[in-house]
Amino acid sequence: MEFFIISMLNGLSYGLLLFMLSSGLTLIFSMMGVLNFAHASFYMLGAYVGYTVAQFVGFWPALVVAPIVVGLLGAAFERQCLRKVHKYGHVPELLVTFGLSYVIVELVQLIWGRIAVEFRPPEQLQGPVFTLINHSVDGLRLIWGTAAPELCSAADAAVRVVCSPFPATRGFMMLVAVVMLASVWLLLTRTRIGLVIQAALTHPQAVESLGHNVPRVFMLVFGAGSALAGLAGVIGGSTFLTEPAMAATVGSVIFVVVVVGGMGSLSGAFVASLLIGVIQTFAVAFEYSLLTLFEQIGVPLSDSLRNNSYIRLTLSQVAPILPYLFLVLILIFRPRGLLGKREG
Amino acid sequence: GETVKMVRIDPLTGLLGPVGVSQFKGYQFFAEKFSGKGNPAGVKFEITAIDNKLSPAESLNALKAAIDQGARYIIQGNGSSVALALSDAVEKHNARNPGKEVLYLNDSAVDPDLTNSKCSYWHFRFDADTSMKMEAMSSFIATQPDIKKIYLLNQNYSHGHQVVKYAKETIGRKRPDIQFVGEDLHPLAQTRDFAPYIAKIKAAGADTVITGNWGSDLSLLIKAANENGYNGKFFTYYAGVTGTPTALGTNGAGRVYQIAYNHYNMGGQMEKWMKEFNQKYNDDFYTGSTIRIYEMLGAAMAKAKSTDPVKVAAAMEGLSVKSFNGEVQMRKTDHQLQQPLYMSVWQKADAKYPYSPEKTGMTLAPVAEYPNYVSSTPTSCQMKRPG
Amino acid sequence: MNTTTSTLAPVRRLNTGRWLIWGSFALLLIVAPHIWGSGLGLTVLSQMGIAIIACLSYNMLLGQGGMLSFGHAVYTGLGSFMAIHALNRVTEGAMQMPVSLIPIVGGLAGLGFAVLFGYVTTRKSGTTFAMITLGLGELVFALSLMIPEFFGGEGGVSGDRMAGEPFMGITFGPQRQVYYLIAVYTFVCVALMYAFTRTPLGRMLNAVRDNPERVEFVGYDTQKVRYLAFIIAGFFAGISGGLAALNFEIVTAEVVGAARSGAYLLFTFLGGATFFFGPIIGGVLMVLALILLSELTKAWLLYLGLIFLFMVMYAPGGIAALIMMNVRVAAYGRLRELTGSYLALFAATVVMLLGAAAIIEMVYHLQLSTTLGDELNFLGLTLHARGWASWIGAVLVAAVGFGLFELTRKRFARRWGAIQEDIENQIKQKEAA
Amino acid sequence: MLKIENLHAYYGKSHVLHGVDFEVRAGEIVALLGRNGSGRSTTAKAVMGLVDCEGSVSWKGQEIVGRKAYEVAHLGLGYVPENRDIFPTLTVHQNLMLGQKGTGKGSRWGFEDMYTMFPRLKERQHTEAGVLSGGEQQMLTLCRTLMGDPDLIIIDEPTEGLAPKIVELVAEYLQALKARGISVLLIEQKLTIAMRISDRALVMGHGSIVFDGTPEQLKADPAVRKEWLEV
Amino acid sequence: MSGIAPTPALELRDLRKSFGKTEIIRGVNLAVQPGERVGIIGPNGAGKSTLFNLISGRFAPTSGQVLLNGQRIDGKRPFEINRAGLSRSFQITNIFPKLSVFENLRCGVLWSLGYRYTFLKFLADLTDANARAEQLLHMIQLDRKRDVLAMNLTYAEQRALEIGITIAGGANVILLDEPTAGMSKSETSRFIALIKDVTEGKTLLTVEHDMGVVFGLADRIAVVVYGEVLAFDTPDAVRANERVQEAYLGSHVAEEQGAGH
Ligand SMILES: Nc1ncnc2c1ncn2[C@@H]1O[C@H](COP(=O)(O)OP(=O)(O)OP(=O)(O)O)[C@@H](O)[C@H]1O
Ligand SMILES: Nc1ncnc2c1ncn2[C@@H]1O[C@H](COP(=O)(O)OP(=O)(O)OP(=O)(O)O)[C@@H](O)[C@H]1O
Ligand SMILES: CC(C)C[C@H](N)C(=O)O
Ligand SMILES: [Mg+2]
Ligand SMILES: [Mg+2]
Repeated sequence: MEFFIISMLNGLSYGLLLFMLSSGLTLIFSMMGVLNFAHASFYMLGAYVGYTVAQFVGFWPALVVAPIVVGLLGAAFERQCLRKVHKYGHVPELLVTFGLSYVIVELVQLIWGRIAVEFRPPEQLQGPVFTLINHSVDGLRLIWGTAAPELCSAADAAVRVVCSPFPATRGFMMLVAVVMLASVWLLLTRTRIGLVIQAALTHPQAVESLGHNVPRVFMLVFGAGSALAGLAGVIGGSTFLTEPAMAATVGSVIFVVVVVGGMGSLSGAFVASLLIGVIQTFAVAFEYSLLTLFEQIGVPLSDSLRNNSYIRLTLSQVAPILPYLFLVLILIFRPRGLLGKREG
Repeated sequence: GETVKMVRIDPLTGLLGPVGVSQFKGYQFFAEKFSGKGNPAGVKFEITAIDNKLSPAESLNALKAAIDQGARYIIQGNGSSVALALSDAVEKHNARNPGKEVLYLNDSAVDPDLTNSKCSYWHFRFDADTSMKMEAMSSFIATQPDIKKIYLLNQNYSHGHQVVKYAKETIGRKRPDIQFVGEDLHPLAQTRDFAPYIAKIKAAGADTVITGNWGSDLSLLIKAANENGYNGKFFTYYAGVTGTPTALGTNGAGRVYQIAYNHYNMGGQMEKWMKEFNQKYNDDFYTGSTIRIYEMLGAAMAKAKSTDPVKVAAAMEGLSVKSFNGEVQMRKTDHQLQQPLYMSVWQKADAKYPYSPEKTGMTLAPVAEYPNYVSSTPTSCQMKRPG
Repeated sequence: MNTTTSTLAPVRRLNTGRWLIWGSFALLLIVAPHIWGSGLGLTVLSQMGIAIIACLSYNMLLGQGGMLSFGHAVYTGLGSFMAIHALNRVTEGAMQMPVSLIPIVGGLAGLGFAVLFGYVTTRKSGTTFAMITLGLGELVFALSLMIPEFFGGEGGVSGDRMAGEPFMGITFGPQRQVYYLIAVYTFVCVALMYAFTRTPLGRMLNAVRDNPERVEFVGYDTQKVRYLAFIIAGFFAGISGGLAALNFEIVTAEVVGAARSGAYLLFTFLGGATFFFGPIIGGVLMVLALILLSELTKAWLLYLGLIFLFMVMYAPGGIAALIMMNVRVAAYGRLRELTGSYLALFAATVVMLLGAAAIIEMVYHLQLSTTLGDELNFLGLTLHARGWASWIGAVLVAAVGFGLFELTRKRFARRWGAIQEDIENQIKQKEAA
Repeated sequence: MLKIENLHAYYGKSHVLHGVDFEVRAGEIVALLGRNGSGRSTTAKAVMGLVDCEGSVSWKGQEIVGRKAYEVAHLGLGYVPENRDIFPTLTVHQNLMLGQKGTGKGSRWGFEDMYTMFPRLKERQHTEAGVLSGGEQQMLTLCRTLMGDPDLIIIDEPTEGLAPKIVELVAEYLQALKARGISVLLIEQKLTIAMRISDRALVMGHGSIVFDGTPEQLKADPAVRKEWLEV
Repeated sequence: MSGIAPTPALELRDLRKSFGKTEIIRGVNLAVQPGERVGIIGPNGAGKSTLFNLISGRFAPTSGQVLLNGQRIDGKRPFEINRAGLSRSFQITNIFPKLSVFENLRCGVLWSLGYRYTFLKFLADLTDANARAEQLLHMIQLDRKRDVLAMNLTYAEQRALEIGITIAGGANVILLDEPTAGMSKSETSRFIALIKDVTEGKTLLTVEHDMGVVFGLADRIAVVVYGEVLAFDTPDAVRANERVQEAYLGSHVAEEQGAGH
């Protein structure tokens, strides 16, 4: 039970991390149609800028400053580069961001070095928010903060006690992800910006002649998306690792989230993130493979077949590639994505 | 004396870029130290590097470029995939271009295949392979009565697979009472979130984890263990690799062990070198193989009275030299260097073990030393010797 | 009527021109190894041939069919794997086949996998297609590390191309022989792929790219057109993979990786996806950039990124489009007027780039190779990364270069504009006539 | 109110308008006629700042050549493009919403005005505009521009694809606009309608104005009609 | 023609189509005889284009049947219907923008001449297809624009090309959706002549709002109002029909007519 709860929490919080990473991308992708390959690079920039700022003024101010800096950089990039290629269509847009991602990685390494920097979460976020104590006799208990060591050990060897702290960093991450969801949702539904951009994708001139400053809106949206990535970076970087490879490792999975959720659908991205987070976490927990499946349903297998790697691959081994499998299946059977309204 | 041109083919960019860059500095540093009077043959060592981006195909291009540049000695270390490709390519090159042979000196690719099923006469390994390290590691584990349940968590590629294989084999032999309560393979350098694995390890009741993980796969694992209240031990191969100390920080103090042929606090000449290196480059020197390569080459060239790779290779077979941790020998049958190994543990640097990598205030303190014979493992190598 | 059409299209004319082009292409393939004959030179040339086939096959999807694939390496890579397995069969004697035909095995494998995967991917178009290929690519790559039986694990699968009986003294041991094999394949494949663009299917593929909906109303099934093209592209991709297997004699998992797929996309685009010969330029550049650039400088990734940024921004049609624009100017006999501006522009660019590159090199030097002291060799010049003089010099050169560049660029743009206007007017007049 | 002098416009390098001069006065409906390709739509785009142009366009005494389209729109010029240019992924209501400037407060027009003008739109208000029939789309673009509360509205081929009855309706509404003091520059093919409702007719040929007068004068000038309108 | 009634070239039987809850086409019955020219008129949003979309396979009908020469084609994909001999044009120009005019036409020709998906023959060697494309080029009077990219044509030229592609495949039943929309009077009359010319002997259905065009072109006129056929009769009878006047034509039609021709 406690394993289930912890796994569920892990899954949800990982899912929320994915959402945090991809919310900015969803924003940019759904509104501007730009597949921003440099999104993860902005995430990384957020982490590094956050790291530097935090050294001078502490973590909390950095949490505000870094996203702003990254947002401004994003806006500047939109203005100087992306805007120039917008008229050539989506492939050049994508390639420009591709080029940018190379440049950012190199610049980051020039400025901050090629190895990880030590970016720690603040005091307040170190340690657990709460601890789950599973006592084989007394059952399950929840204690806020750290559990005293004596609670986690039993004098009697027959009694098994397991303490599972839930890290505050993860809790904070979840909180921020939810705030992001709310703010992007407000931006999309409470303002006309979304409409302006959607309209401008097909008929930019018509939108302009209705009195909307389309280039500026594009710039703002791209800046906002980058800022969201930057915010995710400060949190992700301090919770996990701040290193030059951090962009590459999350690069493609966030596309999966956006696409699986349904292009242009914020709620879809949210659902997809949670789903992928939970699926992946629980997949790790299972040792099932085709082999065990065959054995359970009683299919006789030859020895050579038994040693076949495909058959022996367990669910937990393939867990990290499940998102891609999920992506391919979703697109084949439901090209609009989970909650999307139309095909790409 | 003569100039010996060597080229190191290794990643200078990407995931293992920092490791390659740092190691290359070591080569340059020691090329100076070992040139001229520094070696018995009196030759001058000259080394350059080519970035292979951790790609086997690129490494083969690099090999061609190196040969074009007149290099007859190729050095490589990071990535067993590259090592296997290079070993194969060197073998072919030497067969097809008699008189233009090149030697391949491997400083850290640890796939046992390189000195077993896929061994080559032209390949020499200076690191200890996975099986040797596991021999030593299991000997240490055998002395730890509180270890009862082990979990194997590894990267899903050959290095990880081999750690699993040898762990089961050697520990099963030395401590048959130990239970393997779980086994997991995860993809290389993809996993951000190790919390599910930690949950699983805890649920399995493991008191110890053996992992061949390196880079972020290692540091994130330890971090997740810390945060999620897992207090067991970790036996690792690569806690000291560039970048990992910083990423580890104080996480895992006292319970992360590393098995290697050296550690940060070797004392003696090594201590002086490391200090000098640190001052010069603001970086840590930890790839002791570098030193062994220069020592071995110098001795072999003196013995062969030539820098011709064919003669040097012959001279190097079975050659012993006195190195920073005693005598080491290049075993003739498989070209695997036989050497002592050390078990060390990640902890706060103190007066006794003062060397602190990457200004972390932490260090790897030795807890056990294993002489050559302990770590030596048998080989199935049947190499084709020239002539 | 005939006169008007032929003047309207001054470029397409006469078959002698075509013979000339293909003849010089063949000649170039034949003499190249005599010009660049070193070991590295030969491998670089060989890989150019391989990359040319791969990029052209990729462009069947991107440029001609409007299919943005993020997973083309799956087909080149699986072709490589099948080819190397076939080669090993031949070595073992389990299969009789001349080594020179191994690439065809790769081609058939590419075709086979394209039949399989293409069936699901080509049912969709646009972003959906792109994302499915991305997902499939990641899947195949991830599986390649998990299934050592076929992919050989981390070490990959190696082979020996000197298998079977030598034919007329050709053992394929020496790189030069492999190069000529690749050259023959390259020539034939390029010719075949060019021919494809002139067939009904090739044309309908363009139509599908432009307007899939309308295609359905002229009797064609768009999905089938895409699917068939995908299969054919898979075949050529596989051949390229098979050649790579022979060239390297080892195939590792990276050949199906996303980085490889990305490289095909980037360089095809850089070469120019809108013209048939664009990807040929792209393939050549790909090999140059990935092999030579990284040997030249440690900052190669930065340069590569910057090149992309600027190319996409200022020459979105790729290099081929730049060439064709100048060909058009030349066809109207106006290129002469531009030579002066071009020279000035070129000189200014060189100065600017020199300055900028010197700065970049010094920065990298400071970070990466402190060993050799602060001196670095930059194109035969000794710079001091810690010396004021070098920095000031580099900045000065870059600044002056930039100033000159802006000046000459403006002048050039004016001239260029004027000429284009003239040409447009000429065309209009002809149309009106 | 709108005064155009010696206006030249270019698409890339091709020169399309060769010095256009005319004026639209307050509360006037001016028809801009001409054959296909004579440059009428280009004139509209040039005024709105959607193509490269030289020369002078003054609006309420202010020079607006070189201004961005959104600035021009905020000065009170409305433009209904010829290709309809509805926003296909947005609903009818959202399309109208985008026509508003700011929150739409203080505008002479609201959603209800539009829906009473074309009840058909009200029925379809939550439908994606992309699936509307050709005619419905035409109504929508007109309304969308009106929502922005312009003082002068440039309409490019408003009756294209509209059923005869609706064409009548549009004609009536244009007159109603005029009655409210809004000027109209009407680009039209349907001569009858144009002649009937406009105060002045301009005829364009090869990128410049070749006739400027009242509809009656145009009717009386068969040479112009023959040469430039081919009727 | 013999005594028995000929099979209609195109027949609609109780055709219905709903989008969501709204039923747009509400039971349409129509039979068009071979060689007949039918004009379709009706208020905006009545469902004329939708009807075309149902016939040509762009949408599948909710219920009802479509028969082409007696064969059922409802629910089939557009390309199948096209191969069966029905071709259509679009209200909003729908051509291949990055191909030359000639290539546009040739794309329309290929399937009907049996070249299908072949990649073993050169286009240049397909003498029949090329001749047909040249002929079409001449018919739609775009000879001079042969090698111009379609996207660079003027509006009227694009409309002509649209028709050209539609008739290229030699289909016997042709549907034209507002072919003359956006054209000036002179262009329009030139265009009607062109349409008459190129569809000689074929069955033609045309949606039009320009009464001049409809009355000039059609043998019979179908009036579609709110998804139903209100009348299907000769032009004169339709013009006289009061319900049609009320629903569609309005008061000024007569005047418009006079001015037009
Ligand atoms: N985007 C464009 N690029 C290049 N030339 C164009 C473009 N749009 C229009 N033209 C050309 O400019 C000229 C004037 O076009 P414009 O659209 O202003 O004519 P118009 O009088 O509105 O005709 P129509 O009745 O076809 O709408 C035409 O010759 C046309 O070919
Ligand atoms: N895919 C769809 N989803 C929902 N409603 C649709 C769809 N397609 C068409 N409609 C609706 O069906 C109605 C009929 O449209 P259609 O295009 O057939 O009209 P039409 O008779 O051609 O009119 P017009 O003369 O204005 O072109 C319109 O109200 C339109 O909004
Ligand atoms: C340097 C190490 C982290 C790499 C390791 N030697 C390997 O085989 O991959
Ligand atoms: Mg117009
Ligand atoms: Mg319609």
